[in-house]
Amino acid sequence: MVNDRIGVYICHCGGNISDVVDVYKVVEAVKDMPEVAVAREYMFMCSDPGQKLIEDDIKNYNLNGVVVASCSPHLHELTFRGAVQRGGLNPYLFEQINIREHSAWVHKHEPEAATEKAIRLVRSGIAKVSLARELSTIRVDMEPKVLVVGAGIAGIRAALDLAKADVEVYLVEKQPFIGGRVAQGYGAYPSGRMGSEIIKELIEELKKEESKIKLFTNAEIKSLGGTIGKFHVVVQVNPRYVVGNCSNFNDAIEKCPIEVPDEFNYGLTKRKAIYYPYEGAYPELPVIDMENCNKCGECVKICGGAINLEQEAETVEFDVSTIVLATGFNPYEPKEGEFGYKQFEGVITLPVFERLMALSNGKLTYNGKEVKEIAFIYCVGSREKDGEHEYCSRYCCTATLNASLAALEKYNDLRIYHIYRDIRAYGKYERYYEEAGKKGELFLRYVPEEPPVVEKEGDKLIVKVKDQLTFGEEIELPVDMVVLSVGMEPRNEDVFQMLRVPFSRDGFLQEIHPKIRPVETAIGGVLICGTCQAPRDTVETTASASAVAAKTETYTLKGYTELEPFIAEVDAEKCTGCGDCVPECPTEAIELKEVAGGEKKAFINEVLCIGCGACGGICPEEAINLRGYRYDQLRKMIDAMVEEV
Amino acid sequence: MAEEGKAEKAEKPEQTEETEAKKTEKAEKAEKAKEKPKKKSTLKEFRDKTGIKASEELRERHKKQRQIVKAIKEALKSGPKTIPQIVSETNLESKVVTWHLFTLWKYGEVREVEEVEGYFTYELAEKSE
Amino acid sequence: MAEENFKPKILIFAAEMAYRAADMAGLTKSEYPSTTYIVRIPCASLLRPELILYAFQKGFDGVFVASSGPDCPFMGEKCVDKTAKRVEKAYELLKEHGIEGERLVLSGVCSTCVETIVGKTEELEKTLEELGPIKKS
Amino acid sequence: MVEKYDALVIGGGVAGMESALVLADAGYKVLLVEKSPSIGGKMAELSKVFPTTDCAGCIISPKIAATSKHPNIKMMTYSEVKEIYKEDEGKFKVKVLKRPRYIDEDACIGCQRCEYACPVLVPDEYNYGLVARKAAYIYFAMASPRIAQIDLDNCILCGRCERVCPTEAVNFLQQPEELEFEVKAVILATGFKPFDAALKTEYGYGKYPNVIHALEMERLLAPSRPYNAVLRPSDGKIPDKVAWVLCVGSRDKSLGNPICSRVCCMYSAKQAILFSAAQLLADLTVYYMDIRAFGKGFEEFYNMAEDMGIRFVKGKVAKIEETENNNLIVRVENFETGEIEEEEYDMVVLAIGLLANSDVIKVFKNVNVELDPYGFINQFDVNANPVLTNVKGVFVAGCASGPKDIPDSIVEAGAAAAQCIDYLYELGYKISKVETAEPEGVVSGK
Repeated sequence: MVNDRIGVYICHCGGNISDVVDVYKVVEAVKDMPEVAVAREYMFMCSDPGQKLIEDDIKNYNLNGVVVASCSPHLHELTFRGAVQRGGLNPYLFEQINIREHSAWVHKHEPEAATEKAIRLVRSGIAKVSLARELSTIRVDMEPKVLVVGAGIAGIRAALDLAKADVEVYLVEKQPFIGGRVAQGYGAYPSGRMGSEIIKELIEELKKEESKIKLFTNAEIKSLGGTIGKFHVVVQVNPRYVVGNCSNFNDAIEKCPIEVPDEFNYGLTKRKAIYYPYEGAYPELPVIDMENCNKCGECVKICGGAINLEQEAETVEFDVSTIVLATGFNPYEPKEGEFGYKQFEGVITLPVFERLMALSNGKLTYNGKEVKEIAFIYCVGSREKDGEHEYCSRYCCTATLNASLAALEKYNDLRIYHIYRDIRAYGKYERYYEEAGKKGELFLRYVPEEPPVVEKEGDKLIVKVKDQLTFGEEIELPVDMVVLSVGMEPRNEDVFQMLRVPFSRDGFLQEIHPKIRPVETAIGGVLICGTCQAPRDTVETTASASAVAAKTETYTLKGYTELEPFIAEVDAEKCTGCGDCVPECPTEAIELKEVAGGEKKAFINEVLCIGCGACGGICPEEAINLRGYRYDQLRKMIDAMVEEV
Repeated sequence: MAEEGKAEKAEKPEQTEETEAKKTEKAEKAEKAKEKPKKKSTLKEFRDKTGIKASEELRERHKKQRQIVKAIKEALKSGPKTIPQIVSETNLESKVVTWHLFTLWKYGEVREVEEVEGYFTYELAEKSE
Repeated sequence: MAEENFKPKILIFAAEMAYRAADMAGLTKSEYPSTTYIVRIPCASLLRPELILYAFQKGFDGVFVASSGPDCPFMGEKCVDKTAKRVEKAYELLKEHGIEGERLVLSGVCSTCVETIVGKTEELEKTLEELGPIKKS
Repeated sequence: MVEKYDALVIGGGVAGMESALVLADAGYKVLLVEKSPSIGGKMAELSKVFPTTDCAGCIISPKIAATSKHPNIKMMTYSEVKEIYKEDEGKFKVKVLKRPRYIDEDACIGCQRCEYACPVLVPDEYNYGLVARKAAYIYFAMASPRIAQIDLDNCILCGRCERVCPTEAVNFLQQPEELEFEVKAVILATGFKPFDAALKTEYGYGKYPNVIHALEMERLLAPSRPYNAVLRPSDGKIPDKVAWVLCVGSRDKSLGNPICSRVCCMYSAKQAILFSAAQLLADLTVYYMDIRAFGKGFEEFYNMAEDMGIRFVKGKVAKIEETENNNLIVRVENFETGEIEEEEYDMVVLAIGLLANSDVIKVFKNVNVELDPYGFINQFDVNANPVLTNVKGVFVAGCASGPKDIPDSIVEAGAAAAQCIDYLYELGYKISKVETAEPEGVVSGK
């Protein structure tokens, strides 16, 4: 059966296409093809009237196929399928042909060739649709169960929002405590509130939702499989060695004889082997760091049954319908010698400076010495045009200004220099820049070709800058401390590999489209928020976390979603039962079953089939076809493309 | 220059590409209209009821606009011209000519011809001839 | 045997990620030969060697199998092996039919690998220009 | 009977549409009220959008289409929310004024015959007055709803529109209507007000025709542009030397707006890139204070602009003067050389800032929605929950709470929907699976 009343629509895309491709000529070239009932061009096919055009034509011409030649199907395939469906036609009797990204834009200096190419591509689309069959989507139940990976501010926000809408949340955190980098920071801009305070409040809310949020700390995801609607998750919860409550934890911590650098404070202080990172940390139970514990038993003497030094890791398994990745970032770690880092004492990064502030009351001291003069160097590990990090890390300018102002307020007589490229205190954050200037902090501007140089002279660090604001004058600043305003680096978590989520060029996770589908990834049911997607501040992070919750709720409140019907099908007449396809399937969706007469045939499990088509590729008899990409369709497309224009 | 986009003109009142559906829809609506007695002019009723008339200022402005449009069309009758050429022929202010000319262009009464030394020339579309 | 004005016709079978790279090539306003035609497929493992041969028999001068490589959203790294097997078999078929193996290339293309998809296509075009048009059967 | 909705969304720009769509997709009934004749907001005026340079229309028009078609969204355009009383948690009484179009909305088929017949020329708001529209007109080509209206203030009452209308849709007797609704929650998505460039008198906007502002440049660059190319408004000349002046009405205390508008650096770089693609040899300069290319892919975009040969000069433009042939002399203090420089341009684009558009708070009659020091809706719990206002049940999204680019606005719109859903849940307004309508026409069988 051939669909022979096809409607063909060539989009101008407001000039994006029609500036290069002669859309009228394309219409002329296809309108008399035997399979075509009507062919038109239109300014914006994706617009309301453009879609209406399709709907009306389907009714008026009794169309049995539709081809739209416009932009990439990744943008508007769903849009047009909707229009086709509203017109009363099965939405899979439709093909979107890409003549924008794949023709007009890549051949803009060869309009004639681009037009010829467009004609061939459109003809291939007509060929494909002429052999298309009606398909129906596969409905997948969406139980209100979600895995949130990472319990920093993004993960907590997302978990809370979901739980409040009756979604069961599994919140998995690698660290023994939640709160991530916000808890570690000093003051959060623009509220000016302490990061740990903000986290504490969120934790209070979290406690109210205990029945719906299952929190696993000290936990890693061991395996992740499945697809949207049913991901199977295996979590290994590592032992905390503190298994119950005890009123004397503080004594136990004091008695612990082990002292190691405290990572929460970037080694500025020491902690015990049994510890809390900070007051009010959650969960409220301390943790024992077994790598450093010598099992002396002092803590057990005090807390007894609350501590079990022999506790073992546990494995938890569960199913969820969607996964939210909120795994955050790493602060850029400067190379040794980069602006004197790890070369001279007193050169530290911004996150370390923030902890130092949290720990130094009265006077700002570092390694026992009082700090009076500080130079902040901006864009360390960011905006490297031809380097590793071309991107701007967005938050560091304001974070640095915020920290310097906080320092000025907390300690007397500080002298502060900002050595910057552009101050990107965007939006309302301008006020930090303004205030820093007003308070007498000095700004010096450098260009990347001539970065500042940090040297050591006696007690002092010397920062040499060619200051652009004084038209290139060489200025030497003797300071006690150099703070490197480091950018954000993407992390690479095992879960990314397990899920195969795509990355952007900058190494952060890639959304489908920043404006159309900003929190979804190419992997169905896997959503992203916070700084695993891009550098962001807390405001933007929590907003994206809530947006992820909203997107998830559009599935879970409805209780189902629909999947593409592109799955493999077996032609039983051609199938010889050789079984080559069985091991070829990546999801074990094929099995050989005996049919009447003792013959064996391949059978495909529709729910397990993910639509790769590998089985079809291996079959010696062409007995398996992938719906939507059948071999007869592909052959006819090839025929159409080679035909002369 | 700038082959970046033949601009989208305002849609013509009667598109040649009119869809069948629209035609039917229109036909139906026209049919219905016929069934009813021809509707009275709401404008007349509005004028009678409210006594509102177009202000002197409005009418004056409209008159001026008509004169400008007429002068521009007159200037274009002898062949394609650039805006400065129209200006020197009509003695109108340059930005006034620009505004009216592009309004005519928007409504399909004028179209661009070619680039001549940094300006486009414009001619009357058939519709206006 | 290069002919004058010969513009080789190239067929690209673009799997999910490679298709995105081709989109990205458009977005970044890259340019590549205009006689290149892209057919969208979900995964390159779907390609039957016979289908590749068919494209040559119908008149394509070159075929570029642009797989998703290890980024394949369906089977990840396993895709590389499977696709390689299909293409190997296709080479055998080409040999049987007297078609030069250089006319067929395979490459994994990640979703942002604009340089790969553009570069490989240009390379293939050069090769084909040297080989000349395919003999139609 | 007063019509009831789960949520009222005020503002039909990209943020408002997104919030409404998410809520509607989740199964809630939404009332969307938009002041102007069409939904789409500022984004519907733009050319292409940074940093992906996809055309604004390609992104906004499907959202417009989805919003106007969604069975769970009631859309009211050319309408204004006049009063809101919060009677209880989850109970807001709303009065909406529906302004007359003098066109029967059900009858109008959007054929534009009235527009072509109308003899009156009026500066076209959609094109910032660069060309005219008629007194009877459709707001813009992709408008939704695509319905004509008559601008009675400029109408000479000639009656031609009424005579040519094929469906007798013209109705001069139409009256404003006041409608009452009850809603459970409110989302404020009223966007921003562009800075009035004329207030920066040193730059001569409004006095010199070839000094235009950035939104005008957007129109000139857009596919539905008012001229046949990017041309000077004074005489239609193809400009080959163009300057952009950043921070006009932003970061400027003397003009009452001390903050940065977040988008001007990037949209100026984008406009220069688009213009340069059309005019390869054009000489383009951007005068800036700091280049704030901070978002995902922005720095890379800025680098691309520089690599294309667009000149970025750190400097402060002190004054713009006009020459006899309508060229412009830009006097600038170059921060890199310390010199005062003068340079002549064909055209100057002022990168105007985004100001608060918060008049909407006046409609709340018995509760006070707080503003921040800059006049934007105050974000009550800005770090932990940026879409909350100080009034429970009232949320904010997009530029209503501060200047923002499109991706950030869209993300916030989703966040506002999430908080709204949580609020409705807290009050017990759950959407049960049974209640949810099947999506229209689920495909049946094979």
